[in-house]
Amino acid sequence: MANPTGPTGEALHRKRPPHPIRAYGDRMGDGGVQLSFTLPVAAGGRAKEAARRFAEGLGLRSVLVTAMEKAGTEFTFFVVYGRSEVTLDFAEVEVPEVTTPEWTPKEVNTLVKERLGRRVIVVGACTGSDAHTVGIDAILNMKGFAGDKGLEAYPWFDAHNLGAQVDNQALLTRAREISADAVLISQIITQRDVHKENARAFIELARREGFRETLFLLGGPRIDHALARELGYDAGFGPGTRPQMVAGYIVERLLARKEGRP
Amino acid sequence: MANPTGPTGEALHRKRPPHPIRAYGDRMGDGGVQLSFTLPVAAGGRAKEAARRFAEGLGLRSVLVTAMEKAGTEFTFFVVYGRSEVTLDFAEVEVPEVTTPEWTPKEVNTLVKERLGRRVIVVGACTGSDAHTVGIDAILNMKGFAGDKGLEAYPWFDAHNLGAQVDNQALLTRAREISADAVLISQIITQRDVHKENARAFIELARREGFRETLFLLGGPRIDHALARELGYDAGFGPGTRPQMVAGYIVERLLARKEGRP
Amino acid sequence: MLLPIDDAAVAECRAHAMAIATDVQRFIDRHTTVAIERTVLRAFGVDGADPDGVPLVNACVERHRAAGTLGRGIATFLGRRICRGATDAQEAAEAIAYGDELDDGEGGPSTEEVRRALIEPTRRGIERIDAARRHRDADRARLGVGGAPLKYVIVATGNIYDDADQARAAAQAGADIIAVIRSTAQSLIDYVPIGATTEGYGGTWATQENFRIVRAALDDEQDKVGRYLHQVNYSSGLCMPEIAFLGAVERLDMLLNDAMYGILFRDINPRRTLCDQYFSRRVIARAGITINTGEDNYLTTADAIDAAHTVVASQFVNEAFAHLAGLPDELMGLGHAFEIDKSIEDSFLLEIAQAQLVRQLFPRHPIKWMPATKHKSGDIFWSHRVDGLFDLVGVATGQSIELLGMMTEAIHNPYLMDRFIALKGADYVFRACRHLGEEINWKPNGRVVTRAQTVLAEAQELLGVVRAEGMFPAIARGVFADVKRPETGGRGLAGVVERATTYVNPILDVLEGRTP
Amino acid sequence: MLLPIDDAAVAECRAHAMAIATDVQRFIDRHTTVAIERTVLRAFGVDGADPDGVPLVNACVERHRAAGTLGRGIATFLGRRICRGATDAQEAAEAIAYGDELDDGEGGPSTEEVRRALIEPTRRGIERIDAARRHRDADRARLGVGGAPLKYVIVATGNIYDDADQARAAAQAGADIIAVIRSTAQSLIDYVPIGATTEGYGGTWATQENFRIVRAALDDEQDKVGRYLHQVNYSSGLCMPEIAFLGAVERLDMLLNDAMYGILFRDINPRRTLCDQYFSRRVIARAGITINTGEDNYLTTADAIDAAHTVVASQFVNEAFAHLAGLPDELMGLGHAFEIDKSIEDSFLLEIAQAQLVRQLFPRHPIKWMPATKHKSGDIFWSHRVDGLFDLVGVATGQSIELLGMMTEAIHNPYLMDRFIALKGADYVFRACRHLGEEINWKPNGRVVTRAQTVLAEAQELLGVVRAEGMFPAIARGVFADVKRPETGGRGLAGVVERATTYVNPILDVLEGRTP
Ligand code: B12
Ligand code: B12
Ligand SMILES: Cc1ncc(COP(=O)(O)O)c(C=O)c1O
Ligand SMILES: Cc1ncc(COP(=O)(O)O)c(C=O)c1O
Repeated sequence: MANPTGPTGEALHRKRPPHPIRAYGDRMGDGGVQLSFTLPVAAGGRAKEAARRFAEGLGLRSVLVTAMEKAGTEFTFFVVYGRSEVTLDFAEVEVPEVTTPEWTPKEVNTLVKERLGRRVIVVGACTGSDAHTVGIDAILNMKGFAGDKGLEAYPWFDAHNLGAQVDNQALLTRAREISADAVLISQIITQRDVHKENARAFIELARREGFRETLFLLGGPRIDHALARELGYDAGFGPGTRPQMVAGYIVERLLARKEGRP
Repeated sequence: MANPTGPTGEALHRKRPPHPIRAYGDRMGDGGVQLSFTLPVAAGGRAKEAARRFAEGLGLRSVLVTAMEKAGTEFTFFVVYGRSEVTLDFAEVEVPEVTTPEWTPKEVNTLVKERLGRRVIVVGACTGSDAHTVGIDAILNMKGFAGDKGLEAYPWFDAHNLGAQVDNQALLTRAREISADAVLISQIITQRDVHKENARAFIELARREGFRETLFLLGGPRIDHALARELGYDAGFGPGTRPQMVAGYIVERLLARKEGRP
Repeated sequence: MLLPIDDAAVAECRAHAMAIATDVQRFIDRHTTVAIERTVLRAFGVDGADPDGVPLVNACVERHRAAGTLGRGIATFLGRRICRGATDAQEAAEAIAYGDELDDGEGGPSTEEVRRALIEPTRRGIERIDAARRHRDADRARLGVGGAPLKYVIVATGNIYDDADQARAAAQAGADIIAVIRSTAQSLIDYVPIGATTEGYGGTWATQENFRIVRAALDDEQDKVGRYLHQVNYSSGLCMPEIAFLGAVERLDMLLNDAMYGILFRDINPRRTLCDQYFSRRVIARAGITINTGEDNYLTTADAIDAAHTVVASQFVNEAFAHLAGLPDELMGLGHAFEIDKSIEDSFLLEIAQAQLVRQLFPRHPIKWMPATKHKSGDIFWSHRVDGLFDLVGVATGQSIELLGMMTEAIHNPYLMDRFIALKGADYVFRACRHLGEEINWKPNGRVVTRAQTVLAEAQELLGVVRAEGMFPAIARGVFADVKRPETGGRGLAGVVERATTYVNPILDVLEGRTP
Repeated sequence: MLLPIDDAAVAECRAHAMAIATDVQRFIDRHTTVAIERTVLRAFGVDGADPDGVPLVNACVERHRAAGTLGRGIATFLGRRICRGATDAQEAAEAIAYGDELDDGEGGPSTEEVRRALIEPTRRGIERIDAARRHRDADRARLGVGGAPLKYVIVATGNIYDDADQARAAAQAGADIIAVIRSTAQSLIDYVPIGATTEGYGGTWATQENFRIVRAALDDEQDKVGRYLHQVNYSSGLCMPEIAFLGAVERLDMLLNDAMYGILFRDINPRRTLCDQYFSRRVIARAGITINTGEDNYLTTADAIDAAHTVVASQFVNEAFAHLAGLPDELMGLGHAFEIDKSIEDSFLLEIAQAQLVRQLFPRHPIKWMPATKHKSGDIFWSHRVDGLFDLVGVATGQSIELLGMMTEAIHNPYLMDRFIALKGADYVFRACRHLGEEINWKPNGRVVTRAQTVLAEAQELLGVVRAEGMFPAIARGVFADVKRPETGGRGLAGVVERATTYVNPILDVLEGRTP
């Protein structure tokens, strides 16, 4: 069984040798990319030329407008191929990633029982006007996700799922009532950044209400750890998250705190 | 019956009111575009971040990496959406376009008979190592294209189709032998710009060999009038060209010359 | 294509479903709701809002609800005001809403007088529905309707003017049906906003003015494209009957209309929305609008293989509800979907079995065939391919209304180009496979036949169980969509009011075929 | 899926085809070609080139051709040099090519002595083929082969090292078969280039070293992915038998091998390439390589509906040619394609009919199913959808080898991502429709059945006509692919040489089953 050690937040920036990369079409370094878009003009020779210039405006060279389709009297749809000259140094690309211990549910339960000595209390909801519960259900409910049971199924967890369209205030009130160790928030609808606004508003409210110790986890198809951190959460979880990862993360954090690790 | 008048080459640059346009995703001006590409790195958090930065390198904002797929151990395929800030003034977009008179085959024949008074002689081929004859056949052969008969079917045309893989020199020799009014060249293969090189070489050879009067037409799926002009041809014809358009163009040019029009 | 299906099993399903629905209908017939009463006011021509945007119909109804007198029907009070001298319904309603005193219903005029006073407003209200229907019928007869499956796409910019532009573009690209998706959570608000709107999340507000704007665009466009263009909006939610009425008079062609959707996916109180649904469907039947039901949604929360029979069972119940509300089969766009996990072997066979089963069980119904949504991914190329097989099943099994899949389903509300790509793709598949359905006989006792028979048998069994326990308890224990909704939970229960013996509702009288 | 097909008609097609092929075979048996003779030298172990890159085998053969003595077989002259003291074939060949004097074949040693001198070189040459075959068989047995349809993709970067990288990536993404497309117009050059190459147009040069590089990459990769990986290259063209031999010893799994392709699409002389084809197929049969024929190409120049029967007729003839060259059915990857104009109603039904017909006519043959190419467009989304239906037909009709369609077919040689997208899409369709074929019975006398029967009847009639007129005249009058090729036109006729009565070719003797 792995030992809960080391930092769980951002990976450390290690020094790597330079590693320049470009897009790969058919040969290393050719920069080949595909693009599609609509321009609000009628199809025709000038529209096609506009599409070409548009692609050049994005820095593409050897632009090939391979399709020009009338999508409406005043809208034209284009498919374009071109070569980009953008070169990145992959060695410098670094992202904060959540480190989730690779513990089985059984290991998690044993750890909680033996090292924490009390049940872990979590509460989750899909907040705001968002009614997409499938994601939070996958994490919290018995049924789980892709064959991996949800936190409800863990004997040493006490999991509360408030469901959809839950008000930020209502969620916090409930978290206080049950003395939750972790609050899990799911945000699926992202149009015009509604997820960010709502998620940020929740944290502000929590700070105002004096929440200090509670772990705040954010999840959803457009969430990643970096964004969650930016919005003030402890961790973020994106598509494909399995309940096990979440359980592991929470327990690791609680143990670290209890045992005075960072 | 329309009269063969006016300039047939580049359309005149008319002054238009400014007309700024951006890509249209879901709302006017939002700049929404779709992009896909491969980066030569293994899939993972850093690869995804690299994809995001790559898209930013193309000037996109609100970048969403919607798919990251392992296309090989060291290749990752991405689908990305983002907003581009490129704005074009559509009023300034101008392209040279071939003006092809809207004459029916019957009208073309009558014009040749009555105003030229002799048969028009054309010779065509798919040149270089290119063996794609379907395009040139569509223009020259009886069968034609999309229900529109080829030049062979015109009583007042004398059409020679030399087929595929024809050497530039051989084509010119033949053109001289039959005193061709127009030479039609098809170029389909475009890898590493082989079509441009070969097409340009043909014109250089023709100039060296003293061809002055003959019309040179270039066609193919990646040819447009602008490119053909650039390569030294009288006109260029792209995808969807119908034989009628070609016949009309040639006759209009011959009449113009005979009648001293530009 | 025909699957061998046991007629007796089908008949038993229908019998169970009618028993289930009739049981609920007894509840419905004893109750009214704030939304129903607001609809009555709208039918009488009451319109407008106070400076805060609270619609007059809400103010009226709320006042009587708070006073505990709504059980007599808002028509009672409106009629009384007219008898007492209000020049028209609007003035009467204003008096009810903003007047100093609230009529307690005691004393004259007599019910007889009240009823008489309402005859003309009732006639005019119904005539607005009938006129809209005649208008639509004439347009359809003149222009003709596209071939089946009809191509249905959504627009959802949030701005009604962008929606109208995109609706036109979609029509130009081949769409037959344009649905304007509502702003997220509009179904949870207990009033209908007013006027043209340009800000919405994930969709555009459903308002009478917005309906008009889109209809005008389609009226204009349909002459150009030479085929009738349909407009769709959503009525499920707390304002179901009101939106149905607004849709009826604004010539909407289809309405998403399903209490079960509201209960399961919006946590709307079951009693409330089932009452609302009944009244809304009476309006819809009169208007000749096609309903779209939402069984397809069950497969987003429940597994599409395990829960396939719950979709079929629910369709039978929904059919029974619709029959009880006077809707003919020809207006029932029962919903189902291509939602099986795409990684499963032979998923295509299971999808075909389900699609063909539903087609055969509901042969005269304009079945609404929904695309894959949950098992889509951000890989648009893969998703587009999934939609290709979906289109093939749609045309091969002869679905009536096909909501085209979008390759960006897992990403965003469709871009204009996404819709174009979907329409062009569907055109190809529909044409290339035009007569595929006629060509195929399924292997007897093969995978497809067996699957269809199994689903039907499971549906039959489930309907028997639900009939025994009752619809409300079944919903409460999570039979549908794996979602549990108790009879007295959810939003809007306070808006359900028992009808008094003196309940007056002349609009309902006409819709139910009585002389008011 | 089975279509009712008239066995008698099929038998008659085969009889016609065998008569047609036998007639041509009489010509073949009386001739040899420069390419055949070069192959003989290669089999004897002759290798290398002069400083200008002219291969030694070319120099040898050309010298005797120019001298008019090639009709005795290059083996005669090689054997004579060995008898006269050359230490091995290589030295003998160098003497032939660069020696001051050219042997005119007069005087000793005797034919008997020559033959004896060649026994050991012949044995070693054949053993190289046999050893490669054993190696391949062992690898296939150890690793197993992917399920049908096998997923076939092309790589064509021009640079063999990029090709190898992309071949690996394709295998990781699910490909079973990797074809390295040849550089444009390699088929027209009358020698095989040497060494690893990094510059090609539209493809990569076919060289022995390039075959090795890709095979090594696949050998390495197949252990990681846990299934056997196939390599394909092209032998049609002026070097057909030589490439067949190089492919045989380098363990290629499939070779595009079709004289008709060279004649119609490359304007190679019919006599020349039919002779070459025969010898190449003898080598291929010995090597256990699967041929891929090119009838699919006919539908790029001729219409896929009108000319469907020409594909079938040509397949029967190709089968007969292959049988005459000793190839078993199990090695005949006859080609056909999904090339019907996509704008035609019911095109999908016609495609299914054709695919299933071909499947049934050639039941043991590893049929090669080609995607739409001509009716693709630069709209990659639309093209990708077309490929989805293509994949469906492929799995439903049980095609053996499926060349995956590329959404960028109308644009460029596939990008790495295009291949990935195609493989992922095919995986979905193959899995989702795994047993679809088993489930379907076609409506008797329906569109599909009628179409298949019509195509077969037309093919039968055409074969009768071609039998009467002869294959060369039929090709000359444009029966196939709408392309006319006269018997004495095209490239390479000068390389055809009548065999002398004293013709010696011990390699052919072994391949034809005689003791050399
Ligand atoms: C199912 C679904 C619905 C169902 C929801 C049922 C339900 N009870 O959840 C119904 C049919 C009701 C529905 C309705 C609507 N939907 Co919807 N829906 C979807 C759909 C098809 C699938 C979502 C899903 O279930 N995914 C599966 C789950 C398992 O994945 P997940 O949510 O990403 O969760 C995983 C991870 O992200 C993570 N995770 C998620 N949350 C959390 C939280 C924590 C703490 C952690 C640790 C992890 C975690 O773990 C999960 C397991 O790995 C998507 C399209 C799609 N394919 O994505 C559209 C989609 C999300 N819906 C959309 C819209 C617009 C709506 C509506 C607003 C439409 C309308 N105007 O009417 C309505 C209203 C709903 C509302 N107010 O929220 C849009 C959102 C657009 C956007 N980007 O903003 C989408 C993308 C469709 C589209 N292209 O338009 N929808
Ligand atoms: C048919 C075809 C073939 C046939 C050709 C048969 C024949 N006799 O023509 C065969 C099977 C032989 C073939 C072989 C090869 N092909 Co090819 N082929 C195609 C295919 C599928 C269709 C081309 C076609 O017929 N289009 C239909 C005609 C009507 O359209 P068109 O040519 O554009 O012509 C129209 C206009 O452009 C215009 N026009 C054209 N020429 C002219 C000339 C004049 C004067 C005028 C006025 C107008 C005009 O009018 C026509 C009617 O509107 C394309 C893919 C595609 N879908 O485009 C690949 C394609 C062109 N082939 C390709 C390749 C690489 C090859 C090979 C080199 C592959 C190989 N390495 O083995 C070989 C070798 C051929 C060679 N040396 O040239 C590539 C080219 C890549 C590139 N961009 O360079 C393509 C794009 C496929 C791909 N994605 O890889 N091919
Ligand atoms: C029957 C039905 N009603 C309504 C809706 C949408 O409702 P809302 O506007 O509440 O999101 C749907 C969406 O799928 C539906 O299926
Ligand atoms: C049978 C056959 N041989 C060869 C080729 C390719 O030959 P080349 O290298 O001459 O282009 C093809 C291409 O389609 C083919 O079908």
